Formats: sequence, structure tokens, C-alpha cells
Amino acid sequence: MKTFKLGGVHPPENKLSQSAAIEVLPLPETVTIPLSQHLGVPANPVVKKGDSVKAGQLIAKGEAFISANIHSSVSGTVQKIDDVVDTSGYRKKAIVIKVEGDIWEDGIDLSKDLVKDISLSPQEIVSRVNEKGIVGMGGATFPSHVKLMVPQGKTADVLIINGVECEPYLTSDHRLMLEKAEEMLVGIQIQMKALNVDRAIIGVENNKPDAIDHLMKLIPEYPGISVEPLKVKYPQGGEKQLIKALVNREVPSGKLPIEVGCVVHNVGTSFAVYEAVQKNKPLVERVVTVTGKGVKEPSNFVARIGTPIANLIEAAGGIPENTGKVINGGPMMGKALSDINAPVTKGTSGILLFPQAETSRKPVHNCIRCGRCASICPMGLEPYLLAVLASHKRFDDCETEKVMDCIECGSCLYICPSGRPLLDQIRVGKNETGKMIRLRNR
Amino acid sequence: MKQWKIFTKGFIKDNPVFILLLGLCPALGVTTSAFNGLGMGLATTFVLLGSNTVVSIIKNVIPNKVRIPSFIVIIASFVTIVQLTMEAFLPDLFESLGLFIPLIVVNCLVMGRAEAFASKNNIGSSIVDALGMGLGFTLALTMLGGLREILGAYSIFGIQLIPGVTDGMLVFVLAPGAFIGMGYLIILFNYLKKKTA
Amino acid sequence: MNEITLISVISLGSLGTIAAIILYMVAQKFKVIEDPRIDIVADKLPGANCGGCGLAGCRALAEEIVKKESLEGMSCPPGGNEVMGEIAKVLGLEAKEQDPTIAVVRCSGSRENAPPKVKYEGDMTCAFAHNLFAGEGGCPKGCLSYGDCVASCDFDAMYMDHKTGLPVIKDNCVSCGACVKACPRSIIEIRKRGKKDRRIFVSCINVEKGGVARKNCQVACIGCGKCVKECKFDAITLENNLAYIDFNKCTLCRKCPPVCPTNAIHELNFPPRRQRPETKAEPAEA
Amino acid sequence: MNLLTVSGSPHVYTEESVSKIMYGVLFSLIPAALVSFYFFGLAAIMVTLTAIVSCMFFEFIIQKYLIKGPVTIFDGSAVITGALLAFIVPASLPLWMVVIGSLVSIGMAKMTFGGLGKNIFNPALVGRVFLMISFPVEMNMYPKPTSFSTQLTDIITGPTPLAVVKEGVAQGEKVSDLLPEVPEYVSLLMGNMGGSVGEISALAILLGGIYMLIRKIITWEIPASYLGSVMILAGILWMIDPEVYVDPLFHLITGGLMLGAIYMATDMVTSPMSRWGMIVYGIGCGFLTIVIRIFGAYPEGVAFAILIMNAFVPLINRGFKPKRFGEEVKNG
Amino acid sequence: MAKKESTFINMVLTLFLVTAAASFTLATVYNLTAEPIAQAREAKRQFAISQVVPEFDRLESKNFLPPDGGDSLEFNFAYMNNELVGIAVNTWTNRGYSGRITAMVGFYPDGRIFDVVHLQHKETPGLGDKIDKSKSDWSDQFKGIDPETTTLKVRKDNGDIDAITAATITARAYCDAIQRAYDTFADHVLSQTKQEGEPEL
Repeated sequence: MKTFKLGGVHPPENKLSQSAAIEVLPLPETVTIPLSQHLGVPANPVVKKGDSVKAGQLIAKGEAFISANIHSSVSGTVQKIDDVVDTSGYRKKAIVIKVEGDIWEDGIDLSKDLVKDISLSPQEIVSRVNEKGIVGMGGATFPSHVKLMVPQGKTADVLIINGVECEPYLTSDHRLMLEKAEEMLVGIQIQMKALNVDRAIIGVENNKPDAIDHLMKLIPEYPGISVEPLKVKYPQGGEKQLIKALVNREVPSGKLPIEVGCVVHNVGTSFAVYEAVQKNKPLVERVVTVTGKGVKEPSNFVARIGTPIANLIEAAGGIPENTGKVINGGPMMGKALSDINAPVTKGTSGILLFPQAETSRKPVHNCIRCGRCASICPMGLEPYLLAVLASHKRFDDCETEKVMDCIECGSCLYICPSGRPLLDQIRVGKNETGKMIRLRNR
Repeated sequence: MKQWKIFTKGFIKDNPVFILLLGLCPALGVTTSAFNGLGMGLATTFVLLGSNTVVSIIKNVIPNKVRIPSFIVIIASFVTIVQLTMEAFLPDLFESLGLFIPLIVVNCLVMGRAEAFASKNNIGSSIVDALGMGLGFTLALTMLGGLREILGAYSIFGIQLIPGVTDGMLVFVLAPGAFIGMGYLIILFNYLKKKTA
Repeated sequence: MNEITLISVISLGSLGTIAAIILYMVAQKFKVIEDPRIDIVADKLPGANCGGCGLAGCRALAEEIVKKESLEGMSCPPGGNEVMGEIAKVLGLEAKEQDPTIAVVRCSGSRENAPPKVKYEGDMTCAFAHNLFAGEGGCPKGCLSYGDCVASCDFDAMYMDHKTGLPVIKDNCVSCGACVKACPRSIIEIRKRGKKDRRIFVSCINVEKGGVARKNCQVACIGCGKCVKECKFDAITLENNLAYIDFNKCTLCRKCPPVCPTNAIHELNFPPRRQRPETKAEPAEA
Repeated sequence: MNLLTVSGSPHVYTEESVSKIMYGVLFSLIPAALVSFYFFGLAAIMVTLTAIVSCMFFEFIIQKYLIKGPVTIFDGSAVITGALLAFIVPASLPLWMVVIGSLVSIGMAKMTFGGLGKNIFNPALVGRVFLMISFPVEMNMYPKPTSFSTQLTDIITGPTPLAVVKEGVAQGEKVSDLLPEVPEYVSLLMGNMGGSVGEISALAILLGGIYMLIRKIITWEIPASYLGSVMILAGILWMIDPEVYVDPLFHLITGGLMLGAIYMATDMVTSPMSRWGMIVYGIGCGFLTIVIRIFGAYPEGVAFAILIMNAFVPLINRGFKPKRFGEEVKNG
Repeated sequence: MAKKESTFINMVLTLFLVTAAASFTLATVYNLTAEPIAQAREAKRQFAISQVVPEFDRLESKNFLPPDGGDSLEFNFAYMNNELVGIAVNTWTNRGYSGRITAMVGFYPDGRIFDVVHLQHKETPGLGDKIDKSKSDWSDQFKGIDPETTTLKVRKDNGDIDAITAATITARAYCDAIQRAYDTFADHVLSQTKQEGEPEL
């Protein structure tokens, strides 16, 4: 069975919610839609306080090249445009809308019918994806239309669809592949058309045998698409690792996947692309897993963007008494929340609740130089060294040791028997080194 | 008062061996016993005294560019005097130190004091400095030699501490013991320096 | 004089002579022209290489001073006017008396004033915590209290007050600016030392709206502007919901601290007031 | 509700910890210990216990009163150092010398450098070499193996097989004449030979090594490259002249090679990090071991070989980086 | 007083004067100490010889080449009342653990060893330095043995000499030095004594 070669760990999977079908979450009273839900420049609001909006209506425009449009996920009145604590823990600009009914913008097809024929041309597809504010839904939230535009001089020959879901606990992609497989496959075909490639590979880890079987049954109808079961190993969902695992190509250090002729999209993104292109529906909702060992009913919800995370937890049976940590995302790369009223954004793939007993880190010991961090680093870096260099502020050396290649997968901190805050220190090193490099290139 | 400070600084605060790390070659080489350390220390003190005195006397007569060669000639002369005298009148000590006596010439302690102190100060201060530094050096060498002798041969200045037992921890008689003892004495002196400062 | 003496004197003497001749020729050939004054100036500098002057170290400053032949715009924070005066004397220049400066911590968000709302775990450095979240107290500008500034201080002039969780700057601060650079939130500022070490400053840098700021921290500046009205010297400006006292204009009249409803304005090293008027804690406007 | 915790990702951590690793190593030492207790009797038990207890004691004293920091004597590292130190000294060593060895191991080789994880050299080996240089007479008297006895005094000493061969060859005798003087290979494998407490039975040590490999405490690189390079070098010499150089199998199963290759060289703190670094380190150890065993003054070279290679570890770590992802392969 | 400028004449003159003064002083000291040094050296040699031969009143020295080549050995013939009482041989070996060992071996005229004393060695302190009489009585076992009948080898090498514990190499080397002395002695002195009864020297 295929997998990537260098490094990798295998944390306990704990896919508690994998048999919970996707439910539609009831509308909240207000939604808070942050203006920066994607990588790149924040969008500029085009509505003002007091305006009434419909669901699917454009409320903020991404004007820069790497930016994305933001649409209202509900119908109602704009209450305010203000700084609100989002999932980052900082106050950022957001549009707060009071929900009144559920009226959708005209021209959005809300029916469940599968539309298979792709009528748009590649250029139209890209501009539709741009217009509907689709971003990568695996977590990195990179604007999708940018990925669909192959730069001059480069050619893509294979589209890689990321159905790996290597993060423990999370099951949103898994459920999506089971329940919306056909829509997703059409979405993949749309992307293939936009990219002008005739091959697409869906990589799925083999801890989801039902999803693999289901897709295997469907793919004969969709030429060019194949499904590849992969050995379970974290971080297989990382772009570079997935490309290595599926087509055995290595993306050079500091380069994008297009360098080796690959474009990687998430299954969730493919579904969103389907909805945007075939149904004209902007990205206003997404599948979110709410799970954790203390959660009563680990579930998968379709939630409107901007719904307070507290609402999701409530729907999954309420916040357990002994909760010590609430994480936005998976346990390996997710962000711990300081405020559970922060809104769901386009990149929220899961909400994870940890009981108090499992929150704490291990006590920190001296580094015993066991070298495990170096042997499991999927990028072949030496985390112990980078951490020391970063904490001694030797950022020049950090750069030569390729700190910028770090994908922050967290494997090093996971594996360290001494409980050292390796990734914390490397992140500082990465930030400061990045600053230094940008300053130099200016 | 000032002279007193110059005199005492060589003991702990600026101990030539353990703090300034000067003259490590003899400090490691000859200190197999406390007596050897003492002898080497006193020989060096004598050379230091002589060279510091002469250098501070003639410091203004010597042009800058031939300063170093002149100092070396002066130091080498004193070392040779010590060597010849010792061979003539203390043949036993000469036998155990013999190899290291000529090396006093390149002991950076002597050159260092001549260059850093005697060539800038008057005769009185230079003599006091030479005495202080020399005694600090002697102290260091005797301590290291004593430590190695106690651990390596269970004796001090040749007097057996445990009657009948002559074989101690051999490693302290050998070169590695010199480095180990040196290291721990440096720790001790840095601790003392911090404490007295 | 016997034979041995003669031979040794002749041989060693001629050796010395030849050496001197060679040395002279070499010295002539490889004459290095370096301004000797650089050494002299570098000798005078404290040698801490703290970078407080804005250059790469003491030697660099010495080279710069000698090259420019003026002390315009040069300062040595650790050495102060004394050192600059000495250098001026050596070089025959005129040193401009510069007001002595000191670093101040502009945050009072102690655990009492800004109670923690979450618990932080991980690498105990401000640099990382700042990237991760707003801080345990919730103030996005407040002190994180993990002591990056203290770690950066080369002069042992700072310590962490473990009760309040705030750094404290001691009087031996030389205002080299290392802590200013180390603080990811720019809480520390270099200010004028002031007469008799007396200083008045706003101990807050939060630019959020009053209500928001106040919710996280009792002693935040809420931007009410009372101090601006009180100041007769135009030393206080209000921008982004935050008051700032210009230390060049401030006359240390002590009028503003009592009017601040949140006690955000601090005065240091003043004698105690005879009768301190009750500060009215007015509810701030949202 | 309690305060929520905020921390950087990841939020799950392995079960593995320093003390679990250390006690895993300790557990794997049991077969070797049992074999030595059988052959050397109570003396071996006393030496082992003394070493372990005094290592823990010195660590406690130093951490508590000299460094005045946290006391971590139960994380298992001091116990391991003690056990390994005991395993590489003769069972007949006076106990006070064992205590001195422990002091050197913990105080000089470990704590002086800053404690666990910061030492450059393997503490147990430093202790052993210190003892060897300090007390050459006692350290060169190896008791002859007998079946279990509680006797502490009057242990019959005899040379180790390596010493027999080395001395003999130095006198110009032929290897084929010397080999009958040492026990059969099978017997050697079981541990029936003169030697240090825990290094006699290659088989028992291999068992422990396999356990550690399965538990992923050690990796295969260092033992394999170490033993392999010893085999190859000894094999080459053996093929040149089998009457002067003893066969590679003999080198493999006698002396402290097994213990060294599996427990000492693989010590995490003092071995390289990257795979190729480990292999180079192992080969270096093997080369030096053979050079010292055949051309050096001592019959046994494992301790010195590993200590010398320890010193090269920072350099190896610098020179042999792990393969970076996406790095262009140089020269094909 | 200002420092002198580094002009050519100044430099040459100073350095010449410094070296001349230094060499003059040294030559004087040398002249003064030459005698005592020679005396000390001679005393040391005499002392070593006196340790290994019976009491004597006259010494004669002569050098012989050892049969296996190498540096010649100094033979000191000791006479008491013009009768040869012993021969002290200054011998050496290169087989020491760390380089050359020199020793003084004293023979009776009939070839038996009177005593052995080491002169110089660099052996490991505490181990190999047991050849030193002041450190150990190990070398006393050579007293009175006749190399003709006693094999000068350590027991490990099928000889009759007890080795030094943990320093076999040194013991071996010491035996080698004594053997060399004896071989040379046998070649040049003993053969003559046997032929002529009394060597004529």
C-alpha cells in the first residue's frame, strides 16, 4: 500500500464520529462572519450597518489576487461591522448579522438533484470559483481559484484530491465522501476541466474502507478519476506528502506543487466547487465534526459560516463538565480556542473537546537527544536543532537549516518523550526567519 | 592600599591559572605532586620578578617595534639563569622539572605580565604585581599538584596519608587527571571569585 | 672576559642586530594606517556591546565617531553623558548633554487587574504566546508575563514580579533598548528619566474601545480624554482610544494622574500626595 | 467551568516518556543480569546493586545540594548508568571502587555537563575508563565463571579470552594453538568466560537488544553497522593470516563488544541523530575497536572506541543531516 | 619620559644592547655554574655506579658496542685496591611501554649481577615505574642472579623473572636491557676473563 516515505507518526485515530451521518444544524440567532477567513488579504465589506441581506449575497469582496469573496450565510440585518474575537484569539473585523428567516439570493439552486453536465468553459469555471469565494477546506484556506489557474510556463498533468483526513478524531471529509460522493466526483471533473488535465487521483487512507468501497463503485462512471487507498500515517494530508505518496514526486523545497505538475484539492473543496459551478451556490456552509471523548453525541454537522462554535457544541450534547480545551480543527494542527463563542469559518473542519485530564502537556525534561523528532519529521528537518536555534535567536542558522520548510504538522512535539515545546519554538523561529527573509528581499 | 590590591588580585580574582587561564602548560605538565608544583611556581615567580623589574626599568628606552623581541630576550635570560642555577645547586628538583624549566620562556604568564603590566607601570608596582601573580601561580600549581598527589598517591609533599598504601587513583598522576583536577579547580575559583566580588 | 663570554656576546648581539634590521624593514613595508584614536575611543566605551547606540557594538561606535569627527546624534546609553564627555575630551569635540533615559513598562495588567480567562501551556516565551493568542488576560496588547524582556536584559536591570506577573525595571537600567526589541507587544518604551527620576506616563497601550478594554483589564486606558483636558501643556494626545504623554512636553505637574478614572496614568518617585482625592471610577462608555 | 487551556498544536502526545524509555532499557538488561548472577554469583549481585544505589545517591546529592534544582533520580537514567557501569567492571572489583566509579559516572561525566541529555560521553563508559586507568590491577583481574556461588572472597581470577589470544599472539604463538585454551564458541555465546559482570553472554544481550528494537528504544543502524564493521575488518585480517588474527566470530562474541554495540553505542544522548550519521558512527566504533584490539596496548577496545566516537558525534550531526524532503539529489 | 621613537638607529641599537647585555650576563652565570653542574652530574653518575657495584676506590670507563648493534654501552670498571670488584654497565632498551629506558647494571667480575638501578624512564607512574627502587622492591629480584643460568625473561614468556602486575611490558623491557648489558659484558669482558683469567685494561 502506498504512503510517503520520510518520517510520519501514527497517533491514535479516535474517529468517534465516523458513523454519525451529516446533520443540518439549525440556524443560530446571529452569525459573525469574519472578513479574513482565508489565506491572504482580508476582504472589504460591501454592506453597512442596517442593511438587510439574503443568504448567499456577497457581503465582502476579496479584491487582491490572493483573497476571497465572502457571502452572507443567512438572511437578516447587518447589526454591526466590528472587531470580534475569532478563532485566532484576537479581535478581527467581522460582519455581524441578525438572522431573520431563511431567504436565499435569487439564482441559487437549492435542490438536491445531481447536475452532471458541465456547461461552463474553463475560464468561466475559474471565475465562478473566484466569485463564489471558494477556499481550500482542508484547513489552510488558500483561495481555490488561484490554484486552478496554472501559471504561465507550467503545466499540470494530474489533479490530486485529498480525502486522506489524516488528523485523528475528524470525520467531516469521511462523511462527505460517503454522503456526497457523486457531487464531489462531478466537482472533481469540473476542476479537471478547468485545469485541462485528464487524470485525477483521490487519496484515501485505508481506515475509511467504506468510503473507498463507495467511491470505487462510483468511479467507473467518471473517466479519469481513480481512488488510491493509502496506509494510515500522519501527516499524509499534507500537500507535499500526499503528492509523494500518490505519484512519487517530490515538491522541491520552497516551491508549490505545480512545480511537479500537480494540483491538490480537498474533497470538501471539490464539493464546494460542484455547488458553486453547477448550483451557483457560494461557500456559505460547511461540514464540521464535533467530537471528543467527553462529548455525548459526536456528530457531523452542516453549519452556516459564522455560527458560534458554542451552538455546535450545544447541538452535540452540550459542553461536558470537565472540558479543559476546545480545539478548532484536529488535534495535531488545530488551534486551541480561548473563547467558544468564536464563529465557524470556511476552514473549520472540526471542533474537538478535550477533557481536563488530557489537556496538559507532559512535564518538560531535558532533551535526551533520542533523535525521534528528526526521524519522524516528514520534511526531513531536525526539530531539536531548529528549536534550540530559534530559542537562541539564531535565525540565520534557522534559515540554513530550512526552518521555512516546516509544515507545522506537530509530529515532533507529538513524539518527543521529553515533552519539549519543539513546535512552539520552531514556530517563533519560522516567523522571525520569515520576517528576516522578507526584509532582505525587499 | 593600591599596592596591596595589586598584590592580592593574583590569588583569587585574577588568578593566573584558574581565572586568566595563563601558563597552562606547566600547570598541567609538572603538577604530579605538590612539591613539583611549588618548585615550578617559585621558579616562575623568580623569572616573573626579574623580567617585570627589568622591563619596567627599561620600558621607556625601548622603541615600540622591538618591544616584544627585547622582552623575550630578557625573559629567556632569566629562565636560563634559573635553569643553570637549579641544575648546579638543586639537581634533584632540576631532574623532575628539567623539561619544563626552559618552557617558562614561552609561559604566557611571564610575557603577559611584562607586556600588559610592567611596560605600563612603575618599578614598585611591577615588582608587587610580579610577586602577587607569581605567588598566585605558585598557589595554583601547588593546589593542583596537591590535589593530584592526594588522590593519586595518598600523600602530600611526600608524606603518606595512609601508612602502607602508596597506590592511589592512578588517573590523577597521569595527564587526564591534570585536566580533570584543573577543570574542577577552575569551577572552585570561579565560585570563589563570584562570592568575593 | 673569557672566550665563552666573547662568543656569546658577539653571536647573540649580532643576532639581535640582524633581527632589528629585519623588523625595521618589515615594519616599513607593512605599515598599517589605522587611526589610533579608534582604539582610544573604544577603550573609553563600556564594552558591553549592547547595541543601544544603534550600531553593531562598541568598536563600531568608536569607528563611527572617529570617522565622522563629531558626536552629533551619537549616544552611548549604558555609558551616558559621562562617557560621551570623556570621548569628547579625548577627541577635542563638544559633547551635547543628552537627557538621561530609562525604560518604562507601559502595562499594569497584573493578574488582579486583568484576571486570566484561559490557561496557557507550552513554551514559556512571549514571542510564541503572542503568535498564539491574545494572552491569558484577554488583552491583545497587554503584558504576557513570560519574561522575554527580562531574558534579554544584559545589565541585570529587570526582574519579573511574580505576584503581579509584570516585569519591573530597576534603577540601574541603561536604556540600551534590548527589552524594547524583545517585547513582541512593544509595551516597553524608552523615556526621559526625568528630574530626580520622576516620571509620569500612561501605563497602557490598548487601542481597543473603552468598554472592550475595560472588560479585560480594570486599569486600561479607555480613551476618555479627561487627562487631555486637564493638561495645560499640550503634552497629552489622544489617538485610537489611547492617551499618550509626550515626555518632552510634560512638566511633571502631577495634574493628570488624579483625573484618570481607571488609574492608568502612573507617577513614579514622587513624594506622596498630602490628600489624594478620591478617584471616581466612572463607568466607561461602550 | 474551569479555565480553558490554550496551547500550540499538537494537542495529543505520545505515551512514551523519558522514564518509560529508561525502564524499558533496564527491563531488557534482565537476561544479561541473570546470566552474570549465575556465573559470578553473589559478587555480581553486590556490584550491580552497589553501582545502582550509589549512582542514584550521587545524583540525588548533586541535584539537591550542589545544583539545588529538581531531583530526578527516579527517571531511570541514573539507574541505567549504574547498571551499565556494573556490567562493564569485573565482578571481583572491590565495592568501594564501584562507588568511586559511580561518582565519576554521575558527577563527572553527567552532572558536570548539565545532567541528563547534555553529557558528551557515555557516563558508564567514562566511569569504567576512569576505574581502568586508576586501578589497573583490580580492573584487569577477571573472575573465572563458576556456577552460582555466594562466595565473595578468594575468587579465582583468570584472563579473558581476548587477553589469552592477544598475549599469545604477542609471544608469537599461533592462533590455532591458542584457541583450545579458551572455551568453546557455544559456551562463550552463553557467557561461560572470564569478563566483566554483564558483558559475558552475547546471547542474553542480543535478547535484550531484540526487545529494545521491538519497543523502538534503539534503532538497528548503530548495532548493525558496529557489529558489521567489526566482522568485516576482523574478517579481512583473518583472511590475510588466520594464524595471527583470530576469526571474526571470536571478536563478535568475546569481550564487551555485544554490550557495547547494543547498549553503550546506542545511548541516545551520545549517539548521532540521523540514519547515515548513526551508520558512520557505528563503523567508526567498529574500526577503532578492531584497531585497539589488534594493534593497541589493551586487549579490549570497545570502551575507548565508543568514547572516542562520542567526541565526534557533534561533528557527525553536523555533517550527516537527514535527507530533506524536496532536496535536489546531488550527483545522482 | 616619552617613549623612544621606532627609528632605524634606535631599534638596532636597543636590540643590540639588550641582546649583548643578556648574553654577557648569561655567559657569566654559565661560567659560574659550569663547575657545580659538572660536579652534580658526576656525583649522580658516581652514585648510580656505587649502587650497583661493591665498594670501590677507582673507576675506569670504556665503551663497547652491544652484539645486536645500536648505541654503545658505557662500562665502568670499579677497582678496589687495584682489584676489579665490579663492572657497572650503563644499558638501555627501546622496548619500554613509552620509549627508552636506561639502567645501570652492576656485575661481579664472574658475571653474576650485583644490583640493578634504573636511570631514566617514562613509564606509566604507578605501574611501570615500579622498576624504580624507591617505588618498589621489584628490581631486587635481580640481585645475585647469574644470567648464564637464569633466563632473563618474565614468567609469562617462560622466563624466571616475576613480572610487574599490570605492567608486563615494562618488566619485559627491563629484562631486555639487562640482557643487553649481559650480552655485551659476556662478549667483551667475560670472554677475556675466561681466556686470560684477568682482563688487561
